Amino acid sequence: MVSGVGMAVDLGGVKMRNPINTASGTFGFGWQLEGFYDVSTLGAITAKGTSAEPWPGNPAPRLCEVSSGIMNTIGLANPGVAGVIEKSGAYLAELERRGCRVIMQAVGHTIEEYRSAVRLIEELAPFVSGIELNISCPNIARGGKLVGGTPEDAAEVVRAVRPLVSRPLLVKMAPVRVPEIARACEGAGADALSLINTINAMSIDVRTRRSRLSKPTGGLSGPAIHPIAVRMVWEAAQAVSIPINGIGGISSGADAAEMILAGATAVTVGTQNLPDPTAAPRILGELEAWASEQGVSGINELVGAFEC
Amino acid sequence: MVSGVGMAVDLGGVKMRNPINTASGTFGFGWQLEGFYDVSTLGAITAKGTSAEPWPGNPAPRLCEVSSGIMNTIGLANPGVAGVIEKSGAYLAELERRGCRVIMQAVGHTIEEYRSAVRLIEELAPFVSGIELNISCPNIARGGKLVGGTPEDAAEVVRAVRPLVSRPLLVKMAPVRVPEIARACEGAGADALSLINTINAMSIDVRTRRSRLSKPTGGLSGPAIHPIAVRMVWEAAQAVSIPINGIGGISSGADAAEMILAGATAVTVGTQNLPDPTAAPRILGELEAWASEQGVSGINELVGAFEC
Amino acid sequence: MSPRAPAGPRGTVGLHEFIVMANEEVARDAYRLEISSSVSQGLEAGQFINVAVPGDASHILRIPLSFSRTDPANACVELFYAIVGEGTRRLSAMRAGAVSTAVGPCGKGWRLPDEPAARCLLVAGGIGLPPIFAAAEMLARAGVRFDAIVGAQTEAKLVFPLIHDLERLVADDCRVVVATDDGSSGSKGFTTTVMERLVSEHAYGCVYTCGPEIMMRGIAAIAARGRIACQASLERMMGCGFGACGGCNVPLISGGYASCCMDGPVFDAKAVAW
Amino acid sequence: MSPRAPAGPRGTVGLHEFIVMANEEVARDAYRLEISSSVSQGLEAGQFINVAVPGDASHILRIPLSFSRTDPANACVELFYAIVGEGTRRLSAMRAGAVSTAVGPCGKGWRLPDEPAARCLLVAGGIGLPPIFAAAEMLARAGVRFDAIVGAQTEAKLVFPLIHDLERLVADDCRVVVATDDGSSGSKGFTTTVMERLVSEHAYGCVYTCGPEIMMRGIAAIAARGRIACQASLERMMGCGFGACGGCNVPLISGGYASCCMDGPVFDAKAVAW
Ligand SMILES: Cc1cc2nc3c(=O)[nH]c(=O)nc-3n(C[C@H](O)[C@H](O)[C@H](O)COP(=O)(O)OP(=O)(O)OC[C@H]3O[C@@H](n4cnc5c(N)ncnc54)[C@H](O)[C@@H]3O)c2cc1C
Ligand SMILES: Cc1cc2nc3c(=O)[nH]c(=O)nc-3n(C[C@H](O)[C@H](O)[C@H](O)COP(=O)(O)OP(=O)(O)OC[C@H]3O[C@@H](n4cnc5c(N)ncnc54)[C@H](O)[C@@H]3O)c2cc1C
Ligand SMILES: Cc1cc2nc3c(=O)[nH]c(=O)nc-3n(C[C@H](O)[C@H](O)[C@H](O)COP(=O)(O)O)c2cc1C
Ligand SMILES: Cc1cc2nc3c(=O)[nH]c(=O)nc-3n(C[C@H](O)[C@H](O)[C@H](O)COP(=O)(O)O)c2cc1C
Ligand code: FES
Ligand code: FES
Repeated sequence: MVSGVGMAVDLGGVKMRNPINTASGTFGFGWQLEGFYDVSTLGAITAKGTSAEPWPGNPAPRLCEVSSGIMNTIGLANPGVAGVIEKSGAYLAELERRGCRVIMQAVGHTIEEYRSAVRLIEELAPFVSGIELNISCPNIARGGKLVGGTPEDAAEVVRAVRPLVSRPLLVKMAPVRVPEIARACEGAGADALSLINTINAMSIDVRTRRSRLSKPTGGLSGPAIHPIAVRMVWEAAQAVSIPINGIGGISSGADAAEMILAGATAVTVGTQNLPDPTAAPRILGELEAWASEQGVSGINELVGAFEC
Repeated sequence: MVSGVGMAVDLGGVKMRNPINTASGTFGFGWQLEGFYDVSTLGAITAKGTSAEPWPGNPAPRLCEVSSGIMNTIGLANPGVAGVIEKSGAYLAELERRGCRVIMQAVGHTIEEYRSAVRLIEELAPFVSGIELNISCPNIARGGKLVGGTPEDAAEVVRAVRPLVSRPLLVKMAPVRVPEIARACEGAGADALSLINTINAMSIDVRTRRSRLSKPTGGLSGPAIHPIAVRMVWEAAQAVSIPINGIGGISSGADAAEMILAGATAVTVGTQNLPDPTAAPRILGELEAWASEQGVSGINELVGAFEC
Repeated sequence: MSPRAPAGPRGTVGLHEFIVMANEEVARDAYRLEISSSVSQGLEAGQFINVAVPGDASHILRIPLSFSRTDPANACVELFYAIVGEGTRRLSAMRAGAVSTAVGPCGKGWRLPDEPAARCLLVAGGIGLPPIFAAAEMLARAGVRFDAIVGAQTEAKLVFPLIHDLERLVADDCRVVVATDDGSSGSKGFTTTVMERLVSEHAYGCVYTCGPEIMMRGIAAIAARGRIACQASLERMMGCGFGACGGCNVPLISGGYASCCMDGPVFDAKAVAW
Repeated sequence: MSPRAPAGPRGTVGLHEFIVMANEEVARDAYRLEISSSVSQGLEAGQFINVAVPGDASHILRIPLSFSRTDPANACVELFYAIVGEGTRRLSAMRAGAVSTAVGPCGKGWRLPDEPAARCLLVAGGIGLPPIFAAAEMLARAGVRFDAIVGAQTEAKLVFPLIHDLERLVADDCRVVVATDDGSSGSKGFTTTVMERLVSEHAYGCVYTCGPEIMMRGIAAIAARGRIACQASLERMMGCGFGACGGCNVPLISGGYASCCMDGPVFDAKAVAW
């Protein structure tokens, strides 16, 4: 690249040409963005959370706007692993060949569902570079509490899928009890941690007294959560020695740089993709310019280079 | 009032003429705002967190701006209970006489410091209507962890001060593990819960690689945190039967109304006071107009009236 | 073949700069916006574009807008919008010469009726008129005859410039019926009432409708009872407008959901679980 | 007596509407802003106002600005500001006729020198010039003589309109020395170098300074060495500007902190722990 800064990073075995990844659920399965730019220029993409069987997701309205953010209650709507691979498998395999790492994300409501999803991904999508376990799903067996809401529960699900995964295993954490849960996931065999997922939040239409979403609460994302996400990435980076995939409100190269300084090896663009579909390559360019200004020869030198 | 809606509320024994309170640390000791409007028209004010002995607080910079919010690391700078009473005691006593409830806030680094602060407030400020315990301070004995960061720790400090407090005791919670800690505080004798305090966050100047504050992290407040705060108030209201004082990113009557629908008895304006010093009375007016549109005879009827 | 970017018959969704050519109030809280942009090239009747309104970084989403007319030769698109909130209010403050971007062409638009010989019925409610106008032009171009019903709450909200142009598009034996809830212009009452009368007079081949969802549900029900085909252009909060977020779900009779921005906004009304 | 609202000698801090009368670039990235507002009534030299820039709800804080001149009779205030970030960039886009609000008068301003007979020295760096101009007017009005040093990085950043007016305020035997870091105008080098020369030529009664903190530290050190009184106008990020938030702390030699918005922005330089 022009700047001469080496941008390649290794996210727990996922070898990315640059640190830019896209967030699960905000980037479809990649091909939706090909009309805007060459998606293969990114380091990686993370596919929408996928379950063993199709999930319909929640009724409308699934989105609302709040100050510097959006809230969603998509409910992990997805056509199941087989459905995803049928429609998008060929594109995703081709994207891997084009040099962009593909990370599939597994979701479930029970440990058994996670295991099934992971098994199917291993079987039907052998081309992917990594599997991300989204442990922010509601746990049916525990009355809808987060699957990974406590260190113990998080460790349990990671341990249960680890033997089934033959490639790098990322764990996508909920934004709760970060250092403890990060350590628990590392101990249970995660190769990298992705954080943060959306923050549970609530928005009420005060005229009707009802939620502005079809559920009482939804997940907050976008610039509003960025300073919280940076803090959590910093906490996680301090707590574990596996690499961190920094996510949360990244809308500029400076936002991405903050994540890297706080300890993220890769940085993941989410909500910003929606209103700003060329955000990811723009942020990549801005990030590279910053690294060059910082006078480093490789972006890796800046990981965790925050000076307290 | 013109609308005919009864606006008086009882916040765990603090009898407020209306639900509008102002947040500790964003309203000085009240008199700073008298140039803008008659502060006694508010339901209550909460004074800046006050320790037994003076605390200098943190070096500059103590503030920075982020998307739809600010971050602070004031570090609870205050002149100690005696210093506060010397300078502002007469004003606060007079404000009580003018019909506005005064809540003093006690802070400490150890349980003993909390007890000293509360004792001094009881002694030197007998006129106040309530004492709020801010349990989001760093606990020196536990390496700077939050005094009230776990249910056990929160219960311990509340239990320790409860016998010393002869008036309504509010507990101001950190935005972590809300339902558990709310229940713990109720069990330990709190008369009302105030939430949320700022959310720990981080903002890095990527040119210098340093924090934009004098500490690595600071507290995020303002509109960015409002949807998170509403969710937490809702969770707390579900978990306990004592009244809730809803705080977090309130900048309009609609924001205040969301808090009330989610279960708050009183609503507290914080960051918005800073750029918008007439925010509190404006929000009171907007809230009353909303209550009137909702056709209730008392604002109390709307507390928790969110329809799932 | 594996899917690439979402593509309409004429073009792939992309990001296009635009420049505001005109932006003026044409009815109470309703504006006519004319933009110059390359997005004009690919737009099919019933598709939409997703418009960024610069200035306030606390509002991050774009505003999806249908269009009434395009003039690809002159790179022009005409849109009409109602002020309903912050975003549309700020849009109304954009002056001629202001620049921004639009994502588009988005979604799937109107389809020609299966039986081109039969007369069609167009039903617009409120600010649903622009895409109905685009349908009218499409039908007129294809030589399909149609009546149209244009409803609004009150006369002040009727977008007369567009209604007059619509009147010019209808065949001699066809007509445009205006209805207002309060009777201040045209016949008093809802568009559904007018439709009940018209379907009793004519055998329509297809109904095209856009307006408040509650109105479209009524229109779809009347069409279903009369076994008339019905296409409806739906609205949803949209995160992206190009199939990336799953935010714009429309419930289907067959179970599950379709995507408003990819499978719609125009749906076969009988497939929708209203 | 118990404290009420923070009050300067002439007025209590309050919220005032203003209307932009003029807002034009006068040097590279530096603007002259003239507003019409009742806040003009109470302003003392060295105080500041806290200005809201409407439009972008994602930026919530006001912008504190010192002023150069007020004309209470005509309700006018003149300010100068540099574009350094988003807020000042958006401020520069406000056109004549635009309205907003200002909190003020804020803080404590310049004090007259203890010995009015002695000559004073004014030292401005960059956009620190406006309050130094206000100090100059205050001194001139009191019949105090003064020299002035005006520094900037480069000629393009010198606010010449204000420098010319400043030249008119100095007594016949006094002068205004311009210094630029790159020597493109006036003498080459820092204001501190010029000050070293001037203090060796004259016995000053008091130094008034405003500019980058690092410059003021140097100025204060030279003044201290020469046992000259020194007042410095400090800047801090400000949450409120009226003593409510504790955000604007200035470390004191005596330990602890003062409040920039209440005890300052003008401080006795030797009380500050630079
Ligand atoms: C495919 C499509 C085409 C559209 N075409 C037009 C058009 O041609 N002219 C026109 O005036 N409007 C059209 N709309 C609606 C328009 O997008 C919304 O009115 C606009 O986004 C509201 O933005 P706001 O910021 O002003 O309102 P907000 O303050 O965000 O919301 C105000 C109200 O509008 C609702 N709303 C917000 N966004 C949408 C949305 N995307 N769809 C439906 N309701 C929404 C909110 O729930 C709320 O009740 C269309 C919507 C879609 C999905
Ligand atoms: C009492 C006082 C009087 C002032 N008078 C003037 C004046 O007359 N003319 C003028 O041009 N500027 C003045 N300033 C500085 C001015 O307030 C800031 O430049 C402005 O607030 C920056 O806003 P922004 O949104 O453009 O920059 P941001 O994007 O917020 O920040 C850009 C840079 O400016 C710094 N900054 C932001 N706010 C302040 C602040 N309040 N004080 C100091 N640095 C800040 C930030 O740390 C950052 O480095 C004064 C400041 C104070 C405290
Ligand atoms: C519409 C939408 C859908 C999402 N779906 C998923 C998902 O399927 N799996 C997941 O782990 N996270 C999901 N997320 C969370 C994002 O991946 C990301 O963690 C979060 O939005 C924070 O990043 P951001 O602020 O950059 O968006 C979704 C977010 C949004 C906005
Ligand atoms: C500058 C500043 C100082 C604060 N000081 C205190 C404090 O002393 N004690 C406390 O409990 N909370 C303090 N807070 C937190 C507020 O009281 C409030 O809980 C928080 O800011 C969330 O509300 P908001 O978003 O409306 O500001 C402070 C907040 C700010 C912005
Ligand atoms: S709006 Fe994002 S998928 Fe339709
Ligand atoms: S800026 Fe708030 S106290 Fe000074």
